Amino acid sequence: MKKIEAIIRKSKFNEVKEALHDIEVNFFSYWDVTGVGNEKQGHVYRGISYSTSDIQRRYLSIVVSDPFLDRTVEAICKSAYTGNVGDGKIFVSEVIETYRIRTKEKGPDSLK
Amino acid sequence: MKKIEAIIRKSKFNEVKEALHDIEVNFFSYWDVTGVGNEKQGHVYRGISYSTSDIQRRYLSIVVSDPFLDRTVEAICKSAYTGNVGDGKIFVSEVIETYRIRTKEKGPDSLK
Amino acid sequence: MKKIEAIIRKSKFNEVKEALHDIEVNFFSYWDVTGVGNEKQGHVYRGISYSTSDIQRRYLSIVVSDPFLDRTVEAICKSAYTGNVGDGKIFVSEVIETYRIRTKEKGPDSLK
Amino acid sequence: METTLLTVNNVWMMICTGLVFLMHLGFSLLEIGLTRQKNTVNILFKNVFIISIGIILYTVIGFNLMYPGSFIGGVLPDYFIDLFGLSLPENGLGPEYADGGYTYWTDFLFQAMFAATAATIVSGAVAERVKLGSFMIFTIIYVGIIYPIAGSWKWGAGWLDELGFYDFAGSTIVHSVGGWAALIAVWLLGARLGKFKKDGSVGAIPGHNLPFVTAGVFLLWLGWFGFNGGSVLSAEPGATSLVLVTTSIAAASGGLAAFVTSLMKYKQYDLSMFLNGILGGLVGITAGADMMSITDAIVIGAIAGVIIVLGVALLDKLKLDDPVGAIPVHLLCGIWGTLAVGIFGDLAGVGQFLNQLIGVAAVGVFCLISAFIILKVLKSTIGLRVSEEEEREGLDIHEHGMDAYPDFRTNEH
Amino acid sequence: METTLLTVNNVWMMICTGLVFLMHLGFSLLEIGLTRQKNTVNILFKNVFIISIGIILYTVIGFNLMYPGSFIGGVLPDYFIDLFGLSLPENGLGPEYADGGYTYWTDFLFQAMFAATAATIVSGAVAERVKLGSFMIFTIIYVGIIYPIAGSWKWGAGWLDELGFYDFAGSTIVHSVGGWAALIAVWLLGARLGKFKKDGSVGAIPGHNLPFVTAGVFLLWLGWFGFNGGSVLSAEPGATSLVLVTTSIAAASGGLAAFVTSLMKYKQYDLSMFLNGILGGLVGITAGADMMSITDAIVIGAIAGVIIVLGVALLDKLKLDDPVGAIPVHLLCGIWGTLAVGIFGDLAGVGQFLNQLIGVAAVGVFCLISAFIILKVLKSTIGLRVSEEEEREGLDIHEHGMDAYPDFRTNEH
Amino acid sequence: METTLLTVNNVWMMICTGLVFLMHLGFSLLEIGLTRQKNTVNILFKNVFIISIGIILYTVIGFNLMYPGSFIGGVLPDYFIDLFGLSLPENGLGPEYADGGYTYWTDFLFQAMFAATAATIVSGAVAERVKLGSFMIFTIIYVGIIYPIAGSWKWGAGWLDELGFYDFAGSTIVHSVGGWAALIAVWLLGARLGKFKKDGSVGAIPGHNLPFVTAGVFLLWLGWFGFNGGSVLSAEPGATSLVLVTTSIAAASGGLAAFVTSLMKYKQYDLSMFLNGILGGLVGITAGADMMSITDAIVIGAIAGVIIVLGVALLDKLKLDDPVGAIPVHLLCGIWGTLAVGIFGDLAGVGQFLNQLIGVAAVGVFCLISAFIILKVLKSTIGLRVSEEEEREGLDIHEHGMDAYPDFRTNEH
Ligand SMILES: Nc1ncnc2c1ncn2[C@@H]1O[C@H](COP(=O)(O)OP(=O)(O)O)[C@@H](O)[C@H]1O
Ligand SMILES: Nc1ncnc2c1ncn2[C@@H]1O[C@H](COP(=O)(O)OP(=O)(O)O)[C@@H](O)[C@H]1O
Ligand SMILES: Nc1ncnc2c1ncn2[C@@H]1O[C@H](COP(=O)(O)OP(=O)(O)O)[C@@H](O)[C@H]1O
Repeated sequence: MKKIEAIIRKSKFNEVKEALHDIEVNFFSYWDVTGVGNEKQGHVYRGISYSTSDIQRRYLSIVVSDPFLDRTVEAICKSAYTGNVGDGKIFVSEVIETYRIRTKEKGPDSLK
Repeated sequence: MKKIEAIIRKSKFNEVKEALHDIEVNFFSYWDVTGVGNEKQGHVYRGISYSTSDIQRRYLSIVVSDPFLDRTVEAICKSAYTGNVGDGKIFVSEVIETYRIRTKEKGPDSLK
Repeated sequence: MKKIEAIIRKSKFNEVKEALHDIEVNFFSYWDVTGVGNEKQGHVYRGISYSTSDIQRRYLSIVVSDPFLDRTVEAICKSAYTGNVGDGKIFVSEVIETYRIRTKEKGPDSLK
Repeated sequence: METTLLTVNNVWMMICTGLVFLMHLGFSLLEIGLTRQKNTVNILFKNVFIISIGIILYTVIGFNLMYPGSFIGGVLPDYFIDLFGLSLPENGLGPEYADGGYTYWTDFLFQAMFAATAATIVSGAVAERVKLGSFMIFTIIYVGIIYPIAGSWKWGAGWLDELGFYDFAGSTIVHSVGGWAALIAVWLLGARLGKFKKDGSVGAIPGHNLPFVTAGVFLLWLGWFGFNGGSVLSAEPGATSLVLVTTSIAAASGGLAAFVTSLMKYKQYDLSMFLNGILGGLVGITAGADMMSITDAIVIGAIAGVIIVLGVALLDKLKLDDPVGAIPVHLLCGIWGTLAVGIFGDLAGVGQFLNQLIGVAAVGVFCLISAFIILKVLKSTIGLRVSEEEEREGLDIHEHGMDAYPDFRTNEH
Repeated sequence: METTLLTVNNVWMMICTGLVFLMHLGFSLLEIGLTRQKNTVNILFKNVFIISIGIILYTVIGFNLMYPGSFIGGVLPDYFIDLFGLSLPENGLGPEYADGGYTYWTDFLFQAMFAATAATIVSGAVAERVKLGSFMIFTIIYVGIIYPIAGSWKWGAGWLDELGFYDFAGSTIVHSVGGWAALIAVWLLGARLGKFKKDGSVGAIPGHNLPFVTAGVFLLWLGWFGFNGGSVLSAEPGATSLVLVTTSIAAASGGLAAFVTSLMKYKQYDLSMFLNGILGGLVGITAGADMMSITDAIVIGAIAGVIIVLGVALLDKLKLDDPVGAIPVHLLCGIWGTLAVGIFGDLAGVGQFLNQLIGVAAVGVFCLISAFIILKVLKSTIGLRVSEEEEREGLDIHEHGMDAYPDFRTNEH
Repeated sequence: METTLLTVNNVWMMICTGLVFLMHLGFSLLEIGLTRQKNTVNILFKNVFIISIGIILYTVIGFNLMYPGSFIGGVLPDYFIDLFGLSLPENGLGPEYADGGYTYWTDFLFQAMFAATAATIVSGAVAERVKLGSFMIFTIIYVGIIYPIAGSWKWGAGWLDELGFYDFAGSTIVHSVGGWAALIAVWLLGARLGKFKKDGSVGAIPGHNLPFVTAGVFLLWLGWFGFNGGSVLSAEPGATSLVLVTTSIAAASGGLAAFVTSLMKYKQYDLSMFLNGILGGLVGITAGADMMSITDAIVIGAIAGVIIVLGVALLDKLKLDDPVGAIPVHLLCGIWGTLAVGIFGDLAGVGQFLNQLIGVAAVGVFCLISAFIILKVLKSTIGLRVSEEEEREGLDIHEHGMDAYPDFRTNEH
């Protein structure tokens, strides 16, 4: 099984969520993170204008069984795309084992 | 060493914490995430009732040395269990190296 | 590629950030977590004094290409160090694949 | 003697002025509380702007426009006699002025605080998507010109007043004037993204801070002591105290009625409805606060509370997106309260009811048309609505480069 | 002449009425601030309900019940003469009524605002675990019947009044009445989960918003200007201004004393104690605000402040869980303030002290018994306490299906 | 008759006292809103301490020190005649006292509320880095001794008063007194970490809660009704109502001017500047609120608004770190307002202008020196500033062991 971590624009979240549902990826967790990267954002406060590269982003953590991997990555890439700096990243890593607490199921079954 | 990521009900956190302490797992980090899954929650706002599958959950990240793996998973499974949809998941993955910043210790020692 | 997860003192974040920039690590994501560990913090509320081992910390997630690994770990260890209990931990794990959503770049290029 | 009585009256009127001013804080908290945190700075900015510009506009032109003394054809205030600025009249500070109810200065300030209210009502309805610039222009025209003209018809001793139309503290003259514009604005603007889904279902967009909403309503209730209590235009003990009683009772029964109705309708203890119900009761009693018996007040408030719950549902059906419920509260309950003067209390009667109807209709038509023209022109020139991206990411960061709560971790909706 | 004086007095009393109303916002902010965010909507709902139903109940029955004119056996108010609803008496608006201190309407509204307070005090003590429905029933009975009866004994010219018992603005008649019920309720309800650990240690459950707590206390302090200042029942310059001074000084010294005591006891600058101390000082001075010298006020306040700190600790020892400190503030300091009238100030003396004791005891017994009966019945029927799951996940989501702060990331406790 | 008028006047003055008290809540919200959440409890603690100790100090010594009746060498108040405590003078409650404008008690309490303000101003400027203990000591000395002495020069019928220096409600006597100390304190303390970067650039440290800032400013505006309105020292209808009008107009134009200036300067709709501009306008009009025409008020306010924007920028250039803008608002606009009395309005004239200059200078020198001595001594003994670690992690957790918002996830800055 694979863990897909995607860091996207908050404003793109709903589209990504729909895209995931369309390909039957209905289980995931997300939270908000601050991202440091190429994108800069202008601010002004009491006459001091400053630009920060610390931008709030949404972090998605999705564990899928291997056959789901590619289509999931694809779906995210499409739905999170704007073409401007700051679209974000996707990271894929290996997951050894998974459990569903409620049913004690292990492995791929626990992800269904 | 292994990284155990557990997504549990917020209301179960204290029990899980105690269960972990009982098996001498005294180091971990946690934060709150929004989970998308089977469970639904009913809301009403100004006459519009809606149900959401986005539910706040607690995310535990525990890095343990291999001998600790099984008992930790077990402890979580027991203490986080209610039997209702929404109990959550546990994911296990490999960790290559760990450091304790304070002592520069590496590997299993840094987890003691 | 490797994923470096560092859990540090919030008060040390700025130093760590600068240290990372100095070694050209300009991409990462961070968020705040609660850490359970050796460190204890004293509180008082309406006459009840209690000490908690649940301390707010900052969680950095940095994905780097292999050549960057060592110097990044080193930079963090140095800049996050105080010598007191609670300096935090660093965890390293393997990343199979990475994508930059904006450019569809894969692998190390997507991290540049 | 006389001067002492004037002093008392004037003290009371100054206090009421302060209380009406406080309503602007109440509105600000209510509006930000019922919307999302990403638009908070923008809404606060609008509210601070409204009260500031409102006072200046009323100084420069509004006050004279609203109390012109004479009319052209009985409709258009004859504002050719010193329209601009304030000039203290003979005896403006003595017992001769306004039957010793207050001084010229108090008169002005009390009315100035009222004026800004009209725009504040609109501000809530258009929240989270309106362009700041366009809204500011609208405010200037609407508060500076439209409100005073409408007001002059009644309080400026205009034709509605001669007709016998009764509106004690402004259910129509203030609240509906804002409400009608809100209706037009909401319609021209369109709904917020995600409010009405493709599948026809209605999306809920929860307000981000219910404590602020509650604090806002408490402050508005208190402010109404001044809004209605001050409309007695003196401290006459019997009238002022009766007005405070009817006002508070209507507020209470409005809230309870809304709470019970929504409990039956939605099986939920809905705090936001309870609070809106209180406001509904307050607006409802405003037109006849001095004419009603205790029982009348309870009934008028209760009906207003029901109107709120049904009104909110109705707007959703009509696909009109009013984030803070400004239209049910100020327009619907404003109309209800005005008509109620013809149904309950000392003035009740068919003739009065018809006069009330005429008043509601006349003001309605005038406000609808003028609001439509102003907003339509703005829409087809600089535009009324922010870009989709801006709406998604929040007006605070785009129009103000600021976060309302930079130290807090937030959820996006 | 006379009417002018009536007008002044009435203006003052109306302002005080508004200030007492404002106290309900103060209490709301205080209570949510000292509890966890997951129960915020629930607490706000209770407070909004209390003031609304309180006014209606007082209209329908409370006012007449509390000022019955005559008594049955000198104890039970003779409420057979027009008990229900308000009816304006002869001269109810003239100088003859209440020695020209205020009109009948002001009289009613001022008292109505007081009435709701009793239930608000309880609301804080039972927060975070009480069933909404049960609490609402309790409120209706307690505010509608118990409070007016107890009040009538003193302010309705009942037997306590004849006895010579003195309670200027209600340390006993208002605050203790609420406090006793809070005590019973806390005892019958049991503590919140996690407050008292198995290992016998006491858990801290920090309030979620200290700025709200502080704002609440500031508003309560200001409200007390009306609560005590209005209890002069006229605008008599000497009395009203003295009362405002003693009130403010007692508040200040109460706060400072609590802060110093907790600093010595716990080596911490505890803001929540400082604020509770201010409230303690205010409740403490309430019974004799018009009888005390400046020095008396400082001492009474200071002792009240110490009582707060020790009281909070005592409750923890007794395993009574009072999230907002309602019992130390309103019950303990209420008793202290009442007794203080026999120790300090113009009335000081053994005889007076005994009368004060009798008053405290009589009201205490009456409230304890009636509160016990009401709550016991509720407990053994529909139940007083929410389910453990609901308490864990918060009352907001379960009873209201709403979050107080949906846009913010929250920690659970 | 006379007593009735006294009653009216006294009612008005008591209300104004309450409004000035409310300003302390306004300041508290303003200060926490413009700073970071990790220091919120600390700032609230300071503000609650200031008002409490302020009242006690003013009772014990301040009031007599400020209104000494006689002077030693016309400069040092002759405080040897009963300096300590309050003692009700002959007729202190009758029409003879203060021309029947208010009673002795009202007099005291109104002035006491003023006194605390001076320290509150400083509290904002030194926020987020000052040691709590040191600040408390400073407050005690400054509010207890320095402020009353400076005040006595003018309001105690001292030499500045004889000179002809005019300061209606305290642009200099209150606001500058606080402002000068703020200036010294900011300079001795040094800037917050991260405010001025090594590379010479200026860092922005956004305030954590803009709704609180806005609420604070609304409350301050309202409070100013009492601050200026009460400074008429009676309810005289013409004067009080004029003062309320000029005050509100100056506030409005101050805000608008600041908003426009910052829009042109920074191309942003900066809410925090708009709000500071309102405060600037209020402070600016304070010295001559009763002497100005409508147009004067608009101009004075507008200039104050511009001063705010430029002043904030200037401080950054001078590397002085004033988190809440206390120096531009209270010092710069305080000076401006005082001088404006010599330029606009009924007193305008060269002679008056020079008197104003002398007053500004005299008070300035006196405050600068005394503040410098107090703070320098503190700095070289117990120290003024918290440790770097404490500043990083926040004063709340270190000095109070408490979080302001324990249930919320926070960002660190
Ligand atoms: N190596 C990385 N490790 C962790 N997070 C990263 C990394 N690179 C980018 N990110 C996240 O992705 C976000 C978008 O990246 P950014 O460089 O701003 O835009 P783009 O990916 O289009 O160049 C960043 O804000 C950061 O949160
Ligand atoms: N594949 C997944 N990846 C990440 N998080 C998941 C995944 N599956 C479930 N979760 C988390 O687990 C929570 C509980 O899962 P849910 O399906 O609601 O209940 P159950 O596990 O009992 O079926 C979800 O809210 C989500 O946060
Ligand atoms: N095994 C672990 N898994 C996850 N997080 C950990 C682990 N061990 C430590 N941490 C994090 O590191 C933080 C610091 O560790 P702590 O034991 O307090 O100090 P030290 O590392 O100096 O002994 C903890 O608060 C926790 O957030």
